[in-house]
Amino acid sequence: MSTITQYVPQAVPPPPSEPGENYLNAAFGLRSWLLTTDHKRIAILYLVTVTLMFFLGGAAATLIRLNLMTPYGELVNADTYNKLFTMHGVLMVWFFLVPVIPVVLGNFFLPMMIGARDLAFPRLNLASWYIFIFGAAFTLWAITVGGVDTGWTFYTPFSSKSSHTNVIPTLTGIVISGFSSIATGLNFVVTVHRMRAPGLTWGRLPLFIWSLYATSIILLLATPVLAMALSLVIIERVFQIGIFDPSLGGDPLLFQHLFWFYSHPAVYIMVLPGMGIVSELITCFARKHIFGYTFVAWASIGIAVLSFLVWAHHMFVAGQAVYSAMIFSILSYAVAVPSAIKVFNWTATLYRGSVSYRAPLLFALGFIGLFTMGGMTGLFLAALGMDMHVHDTYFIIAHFHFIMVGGTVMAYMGGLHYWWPKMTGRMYPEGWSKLAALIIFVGFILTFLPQFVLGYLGMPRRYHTYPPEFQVLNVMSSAGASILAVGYLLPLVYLIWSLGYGEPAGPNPWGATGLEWQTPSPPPTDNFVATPIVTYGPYEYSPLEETELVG
Amino acid sequence: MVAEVPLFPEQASTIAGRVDGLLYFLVAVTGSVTLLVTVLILYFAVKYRRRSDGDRTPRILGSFRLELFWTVTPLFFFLVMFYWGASIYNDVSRPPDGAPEVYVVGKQWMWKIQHPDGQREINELHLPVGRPVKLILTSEDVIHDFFVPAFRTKVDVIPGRYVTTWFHPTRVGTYHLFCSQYCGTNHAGMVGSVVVMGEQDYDDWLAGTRAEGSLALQGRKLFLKLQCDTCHSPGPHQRAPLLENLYGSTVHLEDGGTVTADDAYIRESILYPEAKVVQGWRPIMPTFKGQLADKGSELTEEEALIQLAAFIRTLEPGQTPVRTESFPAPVGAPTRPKGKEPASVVVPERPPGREEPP
Amino acid sequence: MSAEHPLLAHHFDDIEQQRGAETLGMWVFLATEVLIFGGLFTGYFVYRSWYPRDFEAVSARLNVLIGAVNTVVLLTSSLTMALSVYAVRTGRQRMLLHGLTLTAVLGTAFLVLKAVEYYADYRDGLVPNTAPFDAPEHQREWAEAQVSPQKVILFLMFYYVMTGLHAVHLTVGIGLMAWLIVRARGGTLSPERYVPVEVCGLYWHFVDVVWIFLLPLLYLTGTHHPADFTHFL
Amino acid sequence: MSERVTQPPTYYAVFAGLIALTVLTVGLSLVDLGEWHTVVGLGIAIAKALLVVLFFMHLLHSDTMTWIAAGTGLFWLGIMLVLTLSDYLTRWVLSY
Repeated sequence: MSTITQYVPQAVPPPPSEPGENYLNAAFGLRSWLLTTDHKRIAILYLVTVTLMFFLGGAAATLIRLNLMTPYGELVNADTYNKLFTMHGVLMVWFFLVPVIPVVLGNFFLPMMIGARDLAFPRLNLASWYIFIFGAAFTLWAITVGGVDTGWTFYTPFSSKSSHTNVIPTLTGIVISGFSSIATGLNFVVTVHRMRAPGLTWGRLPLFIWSLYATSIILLLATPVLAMALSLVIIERVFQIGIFDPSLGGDPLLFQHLFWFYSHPAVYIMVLPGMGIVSELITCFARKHIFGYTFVAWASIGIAVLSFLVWAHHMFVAGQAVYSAMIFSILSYAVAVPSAIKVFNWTATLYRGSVSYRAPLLFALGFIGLFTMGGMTGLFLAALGMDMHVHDTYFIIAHFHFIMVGGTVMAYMGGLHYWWPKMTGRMYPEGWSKLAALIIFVGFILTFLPQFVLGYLGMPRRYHTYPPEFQVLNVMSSAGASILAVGYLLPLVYLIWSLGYGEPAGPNPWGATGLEWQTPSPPPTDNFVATPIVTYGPYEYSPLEETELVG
Repeated sequence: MVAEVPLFPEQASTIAGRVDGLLYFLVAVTGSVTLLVTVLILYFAVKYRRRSDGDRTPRILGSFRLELFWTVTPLFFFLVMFYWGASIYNDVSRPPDGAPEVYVVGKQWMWKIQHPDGQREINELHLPVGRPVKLILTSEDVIHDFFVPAFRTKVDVIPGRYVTTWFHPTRVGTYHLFCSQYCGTNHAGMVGSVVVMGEQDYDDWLAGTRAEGSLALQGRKLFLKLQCDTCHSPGPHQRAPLLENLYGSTVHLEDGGTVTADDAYIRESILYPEAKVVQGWRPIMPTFKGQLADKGSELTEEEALIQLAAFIRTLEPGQTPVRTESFPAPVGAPTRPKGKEPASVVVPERPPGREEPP
Repeated sequence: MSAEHPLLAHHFDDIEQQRGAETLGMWVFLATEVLIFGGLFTGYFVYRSWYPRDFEAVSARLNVLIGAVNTVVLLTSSLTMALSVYAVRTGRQRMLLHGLTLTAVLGTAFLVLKAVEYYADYRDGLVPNTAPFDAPEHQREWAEAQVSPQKVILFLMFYYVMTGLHAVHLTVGIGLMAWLIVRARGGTLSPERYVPVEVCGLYWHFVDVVWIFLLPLLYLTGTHHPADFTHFL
Repeated sequence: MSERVTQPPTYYAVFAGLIALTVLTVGLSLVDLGEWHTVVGLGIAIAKALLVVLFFMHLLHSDTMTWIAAGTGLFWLGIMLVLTLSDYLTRWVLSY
């Protein structure tokens, strides 16, 4: 490893310096925000946009759960219900889960954690926000003027021939937001390659940066294929030529191949940054070096590469060839190994650490628990025999919500609570945040565990009505969803409250070792007075002489 | 009230037992590992909680052997899971030979089911217990999915193509039938039931249900109504290959390729005649796409194709129906009782380009 | 390299880091472009594996002459682009200006030839859902070649989307050339500040490489059918 | 970035090669090669693409990071093509 100059974690963080000149009070007025090229301000712009999208998607989810309280779908009629779950899917996937951690926490902290003053292409960074807003405007306009009822998967020939809702504006909006993802991915890859501080070798990069780098690889290589697949559907709707239309010689499965070539790597775009955050939180709050740094770092890259080989496990029953289904099944098991490595390494990191129960750690432990269950049920779906039964049922809904909501959103909450003092210079109330973590965890378990049982019973997804005997489990799930909604509203309240009334947080409230903690909170526009020279690895919480190489 | 809350679906087919076996194995393996991880985390979090801010922790960087262990062990379990799942999938994708075939046509928001003996049902499928049945499915418009939770199998029904699946019901009862691929407004309404009956009850049901002639007979009427016999029958004016003994045989094509004459080939040749032209014949057949459906008897295009295919399948040498009058027979009028040899028909020697069926 | 270089953007440590970033940025962007076209190529190969004969029959009808001439035009424009990069790095301002203008002119020539070809296709009944396409003599042509009209439309769709997307990329390339010409005339391009020309050159050459693959896949698939290959001259 | 500046004669030579290959591919397409048409056509196209990428785009003497960026795009295209065609080419092998 590297020659290590001793970094003794300060026992008590230094008294918070009075807020001097920082990126927030460097300039005022709307122009300074809307034309900024400072990666920190762009991150705040994204934070506001993405949070709005999250609550819009959440509103759709609440209506869906309310409608499913009774088996006869009495809240909304079938068409509205179809539009609701499509809106929930489109908004949550493309306008919240895919962008959230890279554009909010990644934009803000990637340059700071590698000792750079800004991303490689600041203007491109601002352009990516405007492209994102433009895409979101298209999609929201399509939803307000009548919605779209194809499901977020837009399967042809339904989306290209028989759906008469505004499919084209929604698809345009998503393709445009795809270019925003490509721009962010490009920015991150070039920044990590070209702008690390002197001495910061790849072996000393924080794991959050490794996971953002892996996510950017997927963003760059998967999103173009989505743009092409959705554009072909637009072309087919406009010109009535049968690319995917079987009566004109096309094949609906080709759309599914192109769509899932993006959409499976996309689920790793959503969860990988969350894994990076959890690696930061576990090490900081257990005050201990990560267990197996190289394995955890290269597991992210492994996931990024292997995630491109597995997409057709979404099409096992869709009529693909038996042999190709078997190839994809065995590859799907290969992609599960790096995730397993990460979970075991996090658990081993806690061993003989000094664990402090702060809010971010509660979110991180919640992530590990729920992500493990989500990943394990993924193994069910990779088995051909099992997927035959549970495909397109509520088992699948529970599986991906365990990973998306239990994993990504929980990790995002953890990261937000971990870096909030650095972003705003204010501490949030400790008690309320721990309560929020608990409520979210309990609400989540109550919402999605019953859905595994519903799934195996065979209740299909996207059903406006269902057989009466499934009602009790659905009511349980809807009850859990209301607790979950409360859990998500709490942070919105006390985080905004902390902006005004939170007591000022010093440069390093958690005693963490990252480069970003060696700047005042909130940091100045140029992050570092002079580019820092890095001489030690990322998680040096223990003094040198205590080194024990286990086994 | 609680007693009525089902927590586990009934097992009503041979496959169901095997899928449940795989479920128990998966739950056991993943459950124990998840439990282990959770217990370890909680134990470490409590045992090594922070007592004072100045706690000193050991600098453990990792251990290669431990990493190797939790890379290889999961891989081993994954391979077992893969093999178990793949073997079930393998059996489901190979229907037993000789199982009776039921045709299913998915149409936006209903299932139209046709039994070989002519019974037609909507959203209902009656099956005899203990006897495997093979389903040949297609869709009229968008992708649907024929899903019977009690049989633990589903198959996406794709327009423009035949897909097949099979069941071997083992328990009498009425089970849910769902459409589990989103297909539009009434996707949730496209449900029905599969009724598995005892041997005797099934035969009574078969006899009791009104069926205007078997699938093949309806195909024969359609064959005459569409005047296919003007070209596809022996005699001086024959301008198209005879369809006798066609089903299952290997057909030599004009461009040198060969194809097995199955349902898909017959369906494609009716809709796109120029796609696979038989060797030695000219591509003069017009497409019948769009002309098969008959609003009167709510016969959809896919059902007409199924009936024609069923009829062609039963054609033995010399049985091509001979038109006894110049104007087309009205629908339903028997032109000639099946099986009796008309005196005037001469059995031609084998036309070029066709081998004996395998 | 002096740390404080006149062109150094505030967030780069030195000019070497900035140049490395810009060219790497373009190469990574080109990787995403490869995948946008990749989606189309996948669809093309899938349907070609299903309908080889139909694709060859329709491809034989395309105007290979214009296709070949266009390839030469685009290759020449790549040459002039490469020479422009040489010119800017060795400080030959006049040669740079000529090179860039020639590249832009050749690009426009390509687009003009493409428009001519599209019109010729329209007249030959190769544009689906248009009057000439549905004209009886063209329909008979397809029937004779034992090709079903749906498969014809499928190939033509790929033909128009692939060449159309390529033309859009070429138009963006010509726009970049115009921007470079303005900067060159303004004298801001020098051996010190050559990266913009290098980066636009990478993009231009990529658009040329895409055309290099479109030629055999779209135009030359069916030319070996002497019987119905009437379109060469 | 490469300090070496490629001289015009190299460009002219590469250009001549490209034109020759274009003439070759169009010429070969007129001859009836049967099955081999696609392979020959793509082979020549790959050769031309390599010429452009290595010389015109100066990949020949660029640093390894640029090589990796160029290679990734192609490798991922290869993944998509191979695995998608694996489904299409084997779909009718097991049809009953």
